[in-house]
Amino acid sequence: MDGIPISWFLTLSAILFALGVAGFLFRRNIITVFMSIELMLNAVNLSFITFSYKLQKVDGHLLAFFVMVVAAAEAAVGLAIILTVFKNRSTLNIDDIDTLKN
Amino acid sequence: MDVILFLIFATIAVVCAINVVVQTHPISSALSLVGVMGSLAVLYLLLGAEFIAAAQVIVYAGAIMVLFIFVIMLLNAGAEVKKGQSTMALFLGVPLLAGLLIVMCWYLQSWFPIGTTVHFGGFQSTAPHTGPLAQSGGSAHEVGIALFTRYLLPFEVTSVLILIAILGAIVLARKEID
Amino acid sequence: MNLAAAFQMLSVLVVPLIGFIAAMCVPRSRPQNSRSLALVMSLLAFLDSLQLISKFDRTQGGEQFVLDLTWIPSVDIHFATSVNGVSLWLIVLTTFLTPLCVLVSWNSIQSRVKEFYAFLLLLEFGLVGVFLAQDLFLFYVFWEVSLVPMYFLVGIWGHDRRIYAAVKFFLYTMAGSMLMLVAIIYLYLQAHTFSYTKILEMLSRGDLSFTAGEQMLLFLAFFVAFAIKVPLFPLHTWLPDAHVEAPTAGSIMLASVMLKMGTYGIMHFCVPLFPRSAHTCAPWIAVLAIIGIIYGALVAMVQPNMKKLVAYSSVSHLGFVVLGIFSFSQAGMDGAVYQMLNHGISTGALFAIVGLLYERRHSLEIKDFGGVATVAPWLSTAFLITTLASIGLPLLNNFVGEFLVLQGTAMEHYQWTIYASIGVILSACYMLWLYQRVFYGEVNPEVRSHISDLIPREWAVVIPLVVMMVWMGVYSQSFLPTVGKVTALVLEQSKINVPERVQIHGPRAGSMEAANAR
Amino acid sequence: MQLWLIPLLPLAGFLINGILGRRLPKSLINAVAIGSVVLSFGWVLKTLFGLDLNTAHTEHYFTWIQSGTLSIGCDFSVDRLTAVMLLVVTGIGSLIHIYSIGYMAHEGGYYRFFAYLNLFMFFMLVLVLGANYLVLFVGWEGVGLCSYLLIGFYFDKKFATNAGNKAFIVNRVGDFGFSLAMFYIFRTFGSLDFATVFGQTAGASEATLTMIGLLLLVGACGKSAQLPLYVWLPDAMAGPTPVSALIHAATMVTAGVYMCARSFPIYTHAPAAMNAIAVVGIATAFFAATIGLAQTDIKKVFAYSTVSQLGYMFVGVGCGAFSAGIYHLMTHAFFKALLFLGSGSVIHALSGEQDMREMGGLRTKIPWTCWTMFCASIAIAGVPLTSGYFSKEAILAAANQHAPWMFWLGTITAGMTAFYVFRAWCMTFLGTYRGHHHPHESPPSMLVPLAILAVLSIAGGLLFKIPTFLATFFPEHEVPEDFTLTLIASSAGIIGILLAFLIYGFKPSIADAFARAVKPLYTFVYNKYYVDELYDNVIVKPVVNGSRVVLWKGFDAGLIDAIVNGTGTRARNLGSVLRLIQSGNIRSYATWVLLGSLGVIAVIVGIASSGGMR
Amino acid sequence: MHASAGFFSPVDLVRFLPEIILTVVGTFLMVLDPILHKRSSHAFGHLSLLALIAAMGGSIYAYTEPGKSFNDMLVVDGFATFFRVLVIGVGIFTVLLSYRFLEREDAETSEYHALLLFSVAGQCMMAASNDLIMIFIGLEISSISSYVLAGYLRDDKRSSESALKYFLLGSFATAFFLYGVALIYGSTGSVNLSEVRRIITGPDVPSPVFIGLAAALMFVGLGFKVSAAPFQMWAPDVYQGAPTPVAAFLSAGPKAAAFAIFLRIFTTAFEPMSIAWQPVVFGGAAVLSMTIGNFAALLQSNVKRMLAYSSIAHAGYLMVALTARDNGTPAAMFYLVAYAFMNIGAFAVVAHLSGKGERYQTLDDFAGLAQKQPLTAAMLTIFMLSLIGVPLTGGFFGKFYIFKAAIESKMVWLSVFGLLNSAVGAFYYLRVLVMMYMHEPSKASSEVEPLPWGLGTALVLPAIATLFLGIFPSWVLDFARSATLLK
Repeated sequence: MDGIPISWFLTLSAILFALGVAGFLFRRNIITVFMSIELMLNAVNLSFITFSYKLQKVDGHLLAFFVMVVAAAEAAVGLAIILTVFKNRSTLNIDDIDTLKN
Repeated sequence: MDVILFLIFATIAVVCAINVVVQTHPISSALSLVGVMGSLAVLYLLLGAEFIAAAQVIVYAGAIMVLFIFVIMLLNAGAEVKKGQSTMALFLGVPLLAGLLIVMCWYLQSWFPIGTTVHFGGFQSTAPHTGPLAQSGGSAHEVGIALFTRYLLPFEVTSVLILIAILGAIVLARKEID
Repeated sequence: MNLAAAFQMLSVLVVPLIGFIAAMCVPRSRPQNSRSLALVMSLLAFLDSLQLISKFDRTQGGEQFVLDLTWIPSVDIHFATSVNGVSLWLIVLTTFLTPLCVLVSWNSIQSRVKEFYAFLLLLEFGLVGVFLAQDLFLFYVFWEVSLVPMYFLVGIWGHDRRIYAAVKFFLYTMAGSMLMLVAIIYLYLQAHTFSYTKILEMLSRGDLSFTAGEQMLLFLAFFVAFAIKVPLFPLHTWLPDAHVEAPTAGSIMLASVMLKMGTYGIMHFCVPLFPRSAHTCAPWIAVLAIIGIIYGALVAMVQPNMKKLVAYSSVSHLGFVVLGIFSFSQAGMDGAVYQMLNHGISTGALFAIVGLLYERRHSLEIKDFGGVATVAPWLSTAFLITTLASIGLPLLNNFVGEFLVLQGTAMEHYQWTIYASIGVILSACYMLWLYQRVFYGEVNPEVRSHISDLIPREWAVVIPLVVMMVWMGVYSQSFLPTVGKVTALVLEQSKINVPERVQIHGPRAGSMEAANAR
Repeated sequence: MQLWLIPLLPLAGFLINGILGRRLPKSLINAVAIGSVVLSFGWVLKTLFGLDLNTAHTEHYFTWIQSGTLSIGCDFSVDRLTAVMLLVVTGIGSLIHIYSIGYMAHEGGYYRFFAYLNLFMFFMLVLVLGANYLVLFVGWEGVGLCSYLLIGFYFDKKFATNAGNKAFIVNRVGDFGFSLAMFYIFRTFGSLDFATVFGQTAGASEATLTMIGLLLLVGACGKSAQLPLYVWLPDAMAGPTPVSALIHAATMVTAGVYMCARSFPIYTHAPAAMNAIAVVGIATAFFAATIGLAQTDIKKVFAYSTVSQLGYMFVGVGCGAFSAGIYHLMTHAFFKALLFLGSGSVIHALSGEQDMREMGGLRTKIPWTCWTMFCASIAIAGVPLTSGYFSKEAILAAANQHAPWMFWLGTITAGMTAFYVFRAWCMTFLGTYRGHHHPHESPPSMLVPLAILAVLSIAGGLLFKIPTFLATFFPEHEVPEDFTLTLIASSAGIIGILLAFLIYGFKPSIADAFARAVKPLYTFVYNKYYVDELYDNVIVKPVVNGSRVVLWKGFDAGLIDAIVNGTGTRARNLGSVLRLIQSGNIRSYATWVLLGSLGVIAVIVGIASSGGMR
Repeated sequence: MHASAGFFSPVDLVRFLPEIILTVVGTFLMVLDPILHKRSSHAFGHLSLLALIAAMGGSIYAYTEPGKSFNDMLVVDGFATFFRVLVIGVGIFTVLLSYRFLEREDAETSEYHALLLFSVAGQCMMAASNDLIMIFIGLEISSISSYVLAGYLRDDKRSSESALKYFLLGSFATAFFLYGVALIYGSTGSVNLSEVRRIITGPDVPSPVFIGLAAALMFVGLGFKVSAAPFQMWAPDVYQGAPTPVAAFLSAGPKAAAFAIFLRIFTTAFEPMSIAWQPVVFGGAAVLSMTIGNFAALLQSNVKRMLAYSSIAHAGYLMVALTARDNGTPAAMFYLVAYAFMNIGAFAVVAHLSGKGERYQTLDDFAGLAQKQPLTAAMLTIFMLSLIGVPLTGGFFGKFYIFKAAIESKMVWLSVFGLLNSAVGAFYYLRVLVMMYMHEPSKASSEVEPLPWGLGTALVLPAIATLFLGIFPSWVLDFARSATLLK
């Protein structure tokens, strides 16, 4: 086989994205949920890089780079938010954070 | 060769990703996530994205995940306790997710049938050679040039983003750090 | 454009608005000032409207005092107002009743006096605006604007279930007017103008035409909005609630003027704009109107509450108006307009006097009264005259209207008249029964201790109303000629695009037709 | 000739007394009330003498209602028929006004009474003078109003106000017919003016005219208390007695007869309608007379008698003997007014007692009343040469020509009439006094009118030969004189009188025995055949209860409002379902996001790919 | 394009002026924090107010040099300027709202205002971006600062929960958006909107299905930001938990910016492709949003939550405008302005009434406000009437204009549905009026403090603006119409 079909990368990306979504939906620990988001972002990055290869343009790398920066920023703020939540409620179970409803 | 490499690391990535989802202890999830990121870095290299691969390892697997693990440790988060709430997520989520996945895969497969295939070193810089080695299209050089020309504005603006992140973290977590 | 005349017209609109703003500025601690201010401003508006009458050219049927200013140029919305022989009287009715409402509320409103009068004046502004507007958008604006003060009048100063009633009133009307808004926009997009007169011109020239289905939907959208306001059976259930709960002034304005917005709208907009649909729907609407006439009267008969009784009687009376309009005869339309004015006067008076009774006895339940005639003869006399007007006794105003409506209907559809006339019988039943139970009989001790006869301020309310009842009943020529010119135009317009319609036949032809039918 | 002055004088009296009356002394009230009516009477006389009555004299004042081709003027007109009516109304009216001074002297609301009476005079005169149907209708409704007000004069009495309402509402049923007739007339002829309409009747189709005629008859039945709308009149006796005399005997109730006679050009072209009038009339006459046989309230007797006599007038009109009908209208006004005034005098004497079983032997105590009433009684019984004799004979003769069975029924009725009138007279004046009041004779203000009316009752028929006066007015065919018929009819009356004397004058026990013998029938008749109860149970109660239960509670509140409020409830229900979704759980929210995204993807991709297939 | 130049021209800086001002002052505030004493906490507010006003001036000044800059990353056109001014305006009112709030809650002021300025800067960027990556970064700047602002009262359970929900779900939705961006990049080879449009309209049309897939994913992300159904779930919880001035800000600023992006991407960049499915998707979202928003709001007793549902409903109306595509663009723009005013005003009253610790937020707490503070009640009345859509208010004209556009685009059914829905909506807005005017004063309204100047301004100005927009809408309308997108 001459090289790897592009679609394999993209499919991998889709699978990882889906797993990220699954993690968001099924995990109860807030931190794990948050990590699932990171997983989704990684999946997207893979798509960017793959498309970049296909198009033979570097732009995709830049996009992936910016995504990383954003992910980093989100991580910092997100974890800080998780800290305050934990401080207020002493729990990391996402199902317990449901006082605001209806 | 490329195919085998891809298959190995793709498998690792998927298995680790599944592990992220199924592990109940956040530390295990975090470590699995590091695994995903690592194997992705390899795939990036395969795609000629040298700079991003490096950044992936340093920034993502390194910095960000360390931050995660710090917080997990700080909060002394244990294995999650299963409470039978929100079964809806499960009942609706699984089929939906399967649906999403199938749709995506179907379209991706059908839209990129054979076309270009990926092989290592298949993405070369079009810029004139300036060094001894043939430059990859995703080298730090190429990325750097793009970053400071075409993507100057986003690049500058991300600094604001970082600033906000710092500010936000300070605002929210100050008491704990005091 | 005659600027001086237009200014005259505008001042009728603006004076209440100024009054509203001024009333808002009066200090809360001086309720007396609010009252006086409201009285002065409403009287000013009334005098203005009298000026309007005097400057009105009675020989003309069309719009007068035409004013057309661009308001929102980007959407071609104009501040276009004018007066015709019908709206003139409705405006005068509004300005005539407002001072009376001020007087009626003089003592009965003791809380938040300032706001009360402010809202009353705002209401007057909105109502006058509705009758002036010649731009569909502007019309809609005033239509809705008049809703708000009434909502507050009912909701703040009403009785026990005022909130339910106010909200019901608001939502009912709102639901209907939303449909109208869609229709107005649709019309605009077809005609590229909101100007009612221009649209009519385009229709008559054939520059603008609708498919039958389109026209029907547009007609219904307008009609439902108006029918809710009228209210036409079976869209009437907001009315009894709103009336019962409203303060006296609110009931008066609601019954006397606001309901006319609906019938005015039907006549001024629905029929000329969508004549074919109007003709197509006429039998159905007439059936509803007749059901309303009889149904309203029957239900009124069994009401234990005075205001509710009067409210249902309004359903009945307004049925005549709708019937008259959809008879598509000159007499029927004239009668409909006249009946609008009559109902305004006589039902206004009914509510005013019921309000006076409430002020004394603090009850609206009929069973709490009895023998009032013994202790308050003049009050009873006033109510009697109003009752008689309301049941259509000749020489009082309603008779003329009812007669014209029924006669007009009879010219075109004799069988409708037969059913509608039953309403005339029933109106005597419920009103006289009411009168008997409230005013006649042994004096109940509660009544004796609470109810006193009219005081001068109340005389000032009652006398103008009674005078108007007699005037309008005896000498309708003061009013009808201008009305007739307008209705003739409306009839003319309603014939456009109605090729299949048989030409309106004169009396002789009618007799031949009737003779042949037998 | 200023016809307007005739009704306007009483109106002025009404306004003065009505507005200022409470503060005026009684003498001034009397002066205004009686003055206005008497002046009006005078003006009528002056006018009539100054006019050539062979043609109608019409005056137009102003246009009352105008709309397109419809134009109705406020017009008055005078012709021979009007002249008769004017004289009867103002003449009898004046007498009764005078009578009322005495009768009402001790009643509360004195000014109110006279104001109402004046108002009544106004409307009655408008009715009579009106030159078109609508003006006639003004008077028609107006007299109804006054009737309502005066029946309910004692407004603190429930039965009085009930009777007032009943009168008004039943009249409204009649007016329903009348107004429909007007609409039809206008629809057909394009006018409501008598002159215009009657000028065109010859050309109109019989069916149309029959229709109009029948509708007018409905109106007349209401106002003139004919079957089946007569029920209000007996109850109307709740009003003061002068009212019964003036309105419910002499004038207002005859308006139906007047209106039918006035509309003769329509009726003459619609024989079926005329026949209907005659049938209604004779049926009413007989039916009411039977009820009158068993009544014990003196005024009730005369009330049913009035209904019955009005039936005669209808027979007259219906048989084409219009002038006979009017003739009887006039003579009836004399003797029935007298009967009522006389009974009023009795009641006055007995301080309000109306039950004849509590009377008796008053002949000596109130002789004036007794003998004036005797005059009236023989007049109504049709004793030859009295006024009633002439008019009744004329009607019966016409009836015989029209349909002999009507004559026979009419004759039997005449016998019954004589019987119950004399029954009443005997029970009141003969025998011994059974009550416990102290009877006293009435004041002169009451007795003078009684006396005048007594003269008129006896001699009125001879003095005023109405058929002759109206001969040129109505197109009547000559009714041949038939002495046999006259004999039969008058002997029926005399037999009735004798029978009454026999039973009630000498042996009252016979009556009781007879009543006991036919107890069920007696009770049935005594209770007026339970017609009121029938109407009450068949019409009034079902309508009222149906309105309350079915329409108001059921339809209005139960259905429409339930739908309206139900919409609100359903909206809230939908809201609460939506609230359930909002569980506060992040993961479930995410699931919804996922669901939504899949939905959006499905839609977009679906549409895009179907576009792509194209 | 002369993209080869690595640097930028002064014109580029002018076109980026508002963002520069905002970020510089934001940073400056952080620096200043240790220097200025906490007591003079108002100083930060004044400063950020000045910055915002300057930025507004800047954005107008930038419009004197319209065009694209920074290698097509940024575009300054009427549309961008319109939204820049709008979001900055929202920022100004938020600052005014926050004075008393921060004082009352004893919260840090410098960071708050800095974050606010950054957030506004992010929204300005979104409004002026011509490139998906810039849009993404602007979105993140705006969002991340909003997350922090939502959780600003870190000791408050509700606030932190609100922040967490907003953050997690926001990031989740952003990931979808990003995936969409990736697919666009893959199919067109560019993330520049002008470029994307050129390619889509050009000869080598990429697969519409693929673009559609990308568009769908981006719709998820943006739909989330504007709280359109079915991505609206977060809004009630977040608005309720967030500090009231922040909720006011969230309901107006980010929403407006996200709608700007919606318009840029869907009605401009994707135009030839989106014609087919836009009515269905947007129409569907509109119907769902209006229904869910209005019906769920019927039962709310918490006013903030009710306003959140109302904002969902209003997103639905805006979606109607988007469904109408070109006709609807100016309508949507006008509506966003009107909505911003009335919504901020409404939240301002809530902020005023709720008292320390935001205790009083329920409908019952509004009882009798009209007796205690007639002016406040009158202002809220204007806002509520405007939200209902009663004429002579901005809300009415906005609705009118939107539904006009919809009917123009032959979507009568959608208009009828929408307008009937707004009649339903009238019910819950009326409940507020009922409470204020028709009931006896509650504890909350009895204790309410006199209106402070900042809040007062944030009440009176929007009220005036609401009326102004209702009576003389031409101003804004004409600008919105002339500010159609650069294609």
